[in-house]
Amino acid sequence: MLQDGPSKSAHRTGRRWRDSDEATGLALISPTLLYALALLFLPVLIVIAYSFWTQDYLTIDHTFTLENYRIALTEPIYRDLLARSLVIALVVSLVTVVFSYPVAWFISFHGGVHKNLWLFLITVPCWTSYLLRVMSWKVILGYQGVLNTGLMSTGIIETPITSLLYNSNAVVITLVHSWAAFAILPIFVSLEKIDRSLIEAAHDLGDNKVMSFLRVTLPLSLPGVISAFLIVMIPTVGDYVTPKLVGGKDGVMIATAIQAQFGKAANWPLGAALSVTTMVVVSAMAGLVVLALKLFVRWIR
Amino acid sequence: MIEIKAVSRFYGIYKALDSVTLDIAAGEFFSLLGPSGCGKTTLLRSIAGFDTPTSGDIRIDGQSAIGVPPNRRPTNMVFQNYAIFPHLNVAENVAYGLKRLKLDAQDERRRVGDALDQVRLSTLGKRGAHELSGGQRQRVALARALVMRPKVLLLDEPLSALDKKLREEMQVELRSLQKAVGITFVLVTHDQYEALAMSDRIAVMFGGRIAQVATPKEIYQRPLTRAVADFLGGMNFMKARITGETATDLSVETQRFGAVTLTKPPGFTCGTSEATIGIRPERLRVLWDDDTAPHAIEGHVVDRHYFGEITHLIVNVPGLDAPLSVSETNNFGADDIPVGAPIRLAYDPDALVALAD
Amino acid sequence: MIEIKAVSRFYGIYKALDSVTLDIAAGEFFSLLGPSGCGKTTLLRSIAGFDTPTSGDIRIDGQSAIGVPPNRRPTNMVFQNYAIFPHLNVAENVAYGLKRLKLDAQDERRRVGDALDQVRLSTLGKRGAHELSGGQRQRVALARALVMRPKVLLLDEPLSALDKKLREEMQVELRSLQKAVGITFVLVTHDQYEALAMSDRIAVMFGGRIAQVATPKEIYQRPLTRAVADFLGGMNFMKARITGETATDLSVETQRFGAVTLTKPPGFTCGTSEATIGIRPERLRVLWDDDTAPHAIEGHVVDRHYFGEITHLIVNVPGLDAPLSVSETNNFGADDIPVGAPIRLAYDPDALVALAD
Amino acid sequence: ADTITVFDWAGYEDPAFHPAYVAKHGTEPEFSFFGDEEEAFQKLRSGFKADLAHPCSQSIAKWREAGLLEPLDTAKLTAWNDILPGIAGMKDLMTAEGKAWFLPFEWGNTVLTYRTDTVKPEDVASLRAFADPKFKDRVSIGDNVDDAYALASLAIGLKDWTTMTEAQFAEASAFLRDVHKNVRLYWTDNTDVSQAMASGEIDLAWAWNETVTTLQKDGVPAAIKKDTKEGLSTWVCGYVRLKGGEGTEAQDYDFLNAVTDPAISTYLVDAWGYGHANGKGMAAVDAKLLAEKGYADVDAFVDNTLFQAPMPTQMRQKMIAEFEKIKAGY
Amino acid sequence: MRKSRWLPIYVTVYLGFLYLPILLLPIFSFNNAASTTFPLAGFTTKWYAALWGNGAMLDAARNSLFVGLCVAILSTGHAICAARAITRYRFRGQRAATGLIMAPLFLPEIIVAVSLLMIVLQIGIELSLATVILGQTVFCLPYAMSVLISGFEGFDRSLEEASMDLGETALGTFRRVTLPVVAPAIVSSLLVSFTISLDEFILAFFLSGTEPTLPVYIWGQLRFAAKLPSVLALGSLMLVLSILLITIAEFLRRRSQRRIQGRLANG
Ligand SMILES: Nc1ncnc2c1ncn2[C@@H]1O[C@H](COP(=O)(O)OP(=O)(O)OP(=O)(O)O)[C@@H](O)[C@H]1O
Ligand SMILES: Nc1ncnc2c1ncn2[C@@H]1O[C@H](COP(=O)(O)OP(=O)(O)OP(=O)(O)O)[C@@H](O)[C@H]1O
Ligand SMILES: [Mg+2]
Ligand SMILES: [Mg+2]
Repeated sequence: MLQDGPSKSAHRTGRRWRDSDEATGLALISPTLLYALALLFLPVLIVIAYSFWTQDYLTIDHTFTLENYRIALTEPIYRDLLARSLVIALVVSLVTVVFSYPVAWFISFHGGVHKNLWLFLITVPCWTSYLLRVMSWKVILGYQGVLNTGLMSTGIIETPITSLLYNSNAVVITLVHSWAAFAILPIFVSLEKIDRSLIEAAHDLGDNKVMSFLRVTLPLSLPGVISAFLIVMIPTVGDYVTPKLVGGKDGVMIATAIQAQFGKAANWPLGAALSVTTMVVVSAMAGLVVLALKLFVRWIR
Repeated sequence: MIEIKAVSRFYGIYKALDSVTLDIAAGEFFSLLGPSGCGKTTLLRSIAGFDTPTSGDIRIDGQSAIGVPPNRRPTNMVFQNYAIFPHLNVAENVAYGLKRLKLDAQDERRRVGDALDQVRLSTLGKRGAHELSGGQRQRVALARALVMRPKVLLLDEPLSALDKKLREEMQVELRSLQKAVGITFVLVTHDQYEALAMSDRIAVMFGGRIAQVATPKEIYQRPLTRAVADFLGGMNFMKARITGETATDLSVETQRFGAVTLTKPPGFTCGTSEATIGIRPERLRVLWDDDTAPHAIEGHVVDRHYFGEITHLIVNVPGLDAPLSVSETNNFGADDIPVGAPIRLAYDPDALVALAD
Repeated sequence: MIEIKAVSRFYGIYKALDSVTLDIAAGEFFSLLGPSGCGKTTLLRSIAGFDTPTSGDIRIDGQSAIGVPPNRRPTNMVFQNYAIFPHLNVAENVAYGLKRLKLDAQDERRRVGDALDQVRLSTLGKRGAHELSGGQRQRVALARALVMRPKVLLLDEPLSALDKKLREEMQVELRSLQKAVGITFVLVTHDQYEALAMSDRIAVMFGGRIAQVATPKEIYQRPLTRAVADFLGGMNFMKARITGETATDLSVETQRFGAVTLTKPPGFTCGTSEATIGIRPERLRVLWDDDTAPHAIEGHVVDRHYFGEITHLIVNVPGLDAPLSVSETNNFGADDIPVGAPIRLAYDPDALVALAD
Repeated sequence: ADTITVFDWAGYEDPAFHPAYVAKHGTEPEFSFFGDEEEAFQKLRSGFKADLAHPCSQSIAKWREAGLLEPLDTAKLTAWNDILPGIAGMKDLMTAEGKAWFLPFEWGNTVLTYRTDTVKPEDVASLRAFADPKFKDRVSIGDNVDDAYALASLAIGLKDWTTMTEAQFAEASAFLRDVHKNVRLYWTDNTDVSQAMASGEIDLAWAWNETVTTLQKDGVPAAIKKDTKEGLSTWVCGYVRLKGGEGTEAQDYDFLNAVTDPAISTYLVDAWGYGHANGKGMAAVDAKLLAEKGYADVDAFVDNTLFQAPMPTQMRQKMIAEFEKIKAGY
Repeated sequence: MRKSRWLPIYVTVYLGFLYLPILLLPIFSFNNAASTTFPLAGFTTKWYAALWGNGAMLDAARNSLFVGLCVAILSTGHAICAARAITRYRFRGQRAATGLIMAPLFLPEIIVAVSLLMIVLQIGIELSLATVILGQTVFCLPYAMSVLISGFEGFDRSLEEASMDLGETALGTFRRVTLPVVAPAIVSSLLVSFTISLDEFILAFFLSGTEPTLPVYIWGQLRFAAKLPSVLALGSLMLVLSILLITIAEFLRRRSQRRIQGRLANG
């Protein structure tokens, strides 16, 4: 993958390979890469290897088998869980990105000299323990929670709404809340780089605010949107704590199942196979989302 | 078409525009001229709607434009820094504004093609924005505005990155476009020749204020102030003693150009005993060998600058405070006159102008 | 000082530089002239080290510079797009390169102050990079390079955003700086006058190739090809029948300018029966009333363009393929000759040149 | 090392649990914390070294079979013989394969807990109430397989789950599926369930006895029902010695003896709401306090309880797999 | 750009959404009941007193802050190099390298944790906060990378060229031009990594020895409902502390700015 040696183009220009783009790039990335390689090579290997083995209670059988993948792919429970996880992850990331974008926009365009202050303001809520935030949401969304009490005292509802907590809605709300900062930051970063005169030029050519946003600002901030999407979506698929805490009966997601296999159920191979399957499906979906975003942006212009 | 009324613009305490008042007629080719940093771009941006004046009013087509967003103004602008969309190629950049008009594809393609032809870029339609040279970028910016056929076209130094030949072609193109379609042009330029050659009227600005608004010929031949005269081409200045003064005229006695009567510029401080008068270098003509002229002065060449088409001679005339600058086409051999040679210069007394300070 | 040897640069299959060979002497003021997109910036970037030629060699001070990073070359560059550091103010931008020299604070401040003075920005030292007008940015870029006093200064259209007066001041400044410190200048410009006025030598480029390298006067008066002649100011072209041909000379018979013998330009295709000859508009002089001249032709005015200092007359001469363009200073009243009036033009047969295609 | 490392639940580093140890050695032992036994198990299996650990009854077998444990020398344990008889009677818990492995420390009950303002005691006379459609969406049971199958076993009338047959397993699972229809949430920890109950989210829970203590203290109208037809369940946690610990054996035993000292009992019951495994200690605790905390007649409940004794691993694995499915709605 | 009327309103509502759950923490931390329900049971400061007595939890909080800071700096530092290499240079294996660095985003955390623990123990490193930092850094890399890649993408290269041209070395250019210009991305990356580390549990659990981080400790505490209020008190304290810190930082920034401006006015 990373063999060195002079490249063809370097020969032609007569430059030493040491000075080439390739060498500089490799030199720059190598500390990080070596670090990741040292620490991540084994995990990756383990996941892949385990997924082809079998386990009986405490002992691992090292004969190659595809049985785990058969189970992972055909058992309706895993299929449904995967589907549910993907839907939730998609909804969460979509909602997070859509609702966070204006805030990122606001900070970048109207933040003035206080931009860093704003960024801190956005992330401070995440600095209290995650468990406490979840607990707070339970207090807010609960049967006699802040929301229900509020609504009842204003007379909008008679009896407490029970569909607020312990279902997918609660999972989505809690996740959106905890990932908000992670969506705002990359979008903010890419908005910061946009040359403001480009937006002026778009206005000048007849676009109203919405159109100039769709045709100039959005395409130019796409890298940020994409990274926000991925940062939110991928970990969400792998999250098992939030669903467990606020998801109630619906709270089982694929990650819960994977976690159980690595934990109590003590079936690492099945867990590994489920992980690999999930990984592939999630990557594919992430790719699709990125593609869809790019197509959308292309189509709009 | 465009009325600018006492518009001021502060950046903090810095006054970029200082109560500017201007009327630009529909279909007029209007140029803004002035030194770097005098507020030209600021004024243009105020007209386009990107900048809101701190005070004053801007009316377009009789309606106040304050508060009207740029996209609802009948203006299009060519930005000084081009503002090419980096995510679009050349043709897409040019087609940007058209997309909203929902033309059919063929129509749109034709208009984009025409605009690219006008700026001589028809072969580069598929180039990415970052694969262009400086001049090519500028032409894309120009095409992008031209293709919109706006009522008012605001051009912020649209040709500054082009070589003279191409610039002249573009000037002709712009001029003919304007005549054909009747667009109002407001051109910011730092190139006097461009302004003189293309404009119906020119406004000269200094430090956020308008110094003079007039037709090219008038502003060139009858500049009101020393600064305007100096800014628009060279001018030989000298002091003259005032011998008589009426409401409109000024009789002065000069060191070498005799006694003349000149039009008094508005803004001239009355009651002073001295006036500044000036004569353009090209209004001084070298007298060869036996040539004679009714009005002539003598001196000798102290320096010489070659400019291809013309040569500038710096001539020391005894009795004058400063050497005279003379511009002469190179048809006789002005470029060969040796430094130090004696020289005789003919002039027309009508070429002298009195200037306010 | 700088030897450019058969340098080519491809962008994909597009040839931005096509085996360019040039020698630039130490202390020389060298200009690159050419139409937009001809490869000037690319060549300059190759010298500075930002772009590696696809083939060929660049030697600076006798050493091959291929592979030497820009910071280890004795060159400094003024970028066409300025490249002002957005996070630094004006003074910090200018001081950027000095920081590495570890001067004492006072020395540094003095040098920065001097450079800002040179570009007339001494009052704006504390301004942020985004609070500048276009011309001010350009001057910051210039000051940032000047302050370094490099051996070689590469200037990519360094004065394009400045008005004429300021540009001329800057030209004088650059010129005197060069004389005082002995810097080698390589200037890219699209302004012929600038190139003619300032340069020791000029290279004219077309489409990635060098068309001619010569002193300003030579290149203006003896252009080798039609393209060079056309690019550097106007030229009246006409066909002439070849009546005799030696190794160096060409005898031709023209329609209206009689039979003349001209120097044969290198690259002239031998053995053809027709040659292109040309005469500059300013080498044609209007004959007034009773004036006479040994060589004259007659025609009538079909158009007139006013340029302040000079007027261009377009004169139709029967028997010529195209009307002649005549440039005349406005001292006699060329700007008042009515369109349609008959006119007589004097010329000097020496002003005619033969051109390769 | 001059001190031992105890791999423990967070909170158990409480110095009041081992005053004797500190008195003798002058320093606190080192603590390393876990929040979940399964993760603790994985960490130990990966090679993490500590001297003592604090698992609960259900994990013992697994830990032992994985070879993580060091047998105990009962002679060095002062309280070994004072362990409450009910706990000491659990099969395969303290001793197995003829060796001692586990020294119980604290225990509690999992018991039907309900809100007295919305639920009448007669409605919950049987544990089958958990599956009663009347309580749809008003029920919570623990998100842990032991408590869940303890409930199910009791509901189908089985008190000793180590003898569970296939048919009984199927019946128990079916019961849990019925319960699942009623479940609003599977609680993960005590905080979870007490908050849900306090906020009126649920009316009925299969919860630890400390839950109701917390709730009553806050004035929430909640009660436990120990005398359901089927009874309740008892769980127990305690200390084991780990292989490869770097502390000295003497220190290990000093710590073990310190935590099972009868003097600890009152503090454990009062401040933490758990029962102490030392029978003598419990007997010495003020009766009023015991009653207040729900440990009134320590001996009486033994008859009506399902002890969460270690069960054959195969059955347990099946339960785990089945419970995962049940929770997911399958 | 004129301000729209709706945007500030929206941002306010959004901030409300972000802060609503957080503001409940201080409220309940003074509530005289163990369960977090309305109506409130009365005012008390006993939870704070209890917290004060809970040295282990305070230690855990301190450990978490330390780990968070180190992880933020380390992973951002690493990610700066990597993101720069990926956006600026083309080299073979680029995709594979990116994939590997991004892998923790996709891998089940427990596997990463278990295998890291095995590696660490194999090498014979003592488990400590350092090992936690080691592990969390690799875990935070993908997040830092995504933020920084969007920061480095489309960076105006001529700025770096100008710097090189003025004699600055590649490294100096990076420090004096590139970093300041992408400062927003760096700040964001630091914030993201810090935040992730602060809540990360599995790696922190597996890789810590006898010094737990806050999540490890709190997860264990939640077994006891009665301990919750102390955790709430701690959460509130941390909230107050971070807001205090930011206020001080902002105050200092303004003062130094005023001083600079003062100098300008004098000089
Ligand atoms: N990255 C690139 N990819 C493809 N073509 C390019 C790229 N950069 C420049 N070119 C092309 O190379 C040619 C030479 O560009 P260069 O910038 O050297 O022109 P120039 O002479 O400086 O023109 P100008 O006077 O307009 O600045 C142009 O036609 C340009 O379109
Ligand atoms: N954002 C700003 N903050 C402070 N001063 C500014 C700002 N923008 C422009 N200026 C100043 O306002 C004055 C007018 O700027 P403007 O851009 O209108 O000049 P200009 O006439 O277009 O000059 P040029 O010919 O150099 O482009 C300049 O002195 C400039 O420094
Ligand atoms: Mg401007
Ligand atoms: Mg260029």
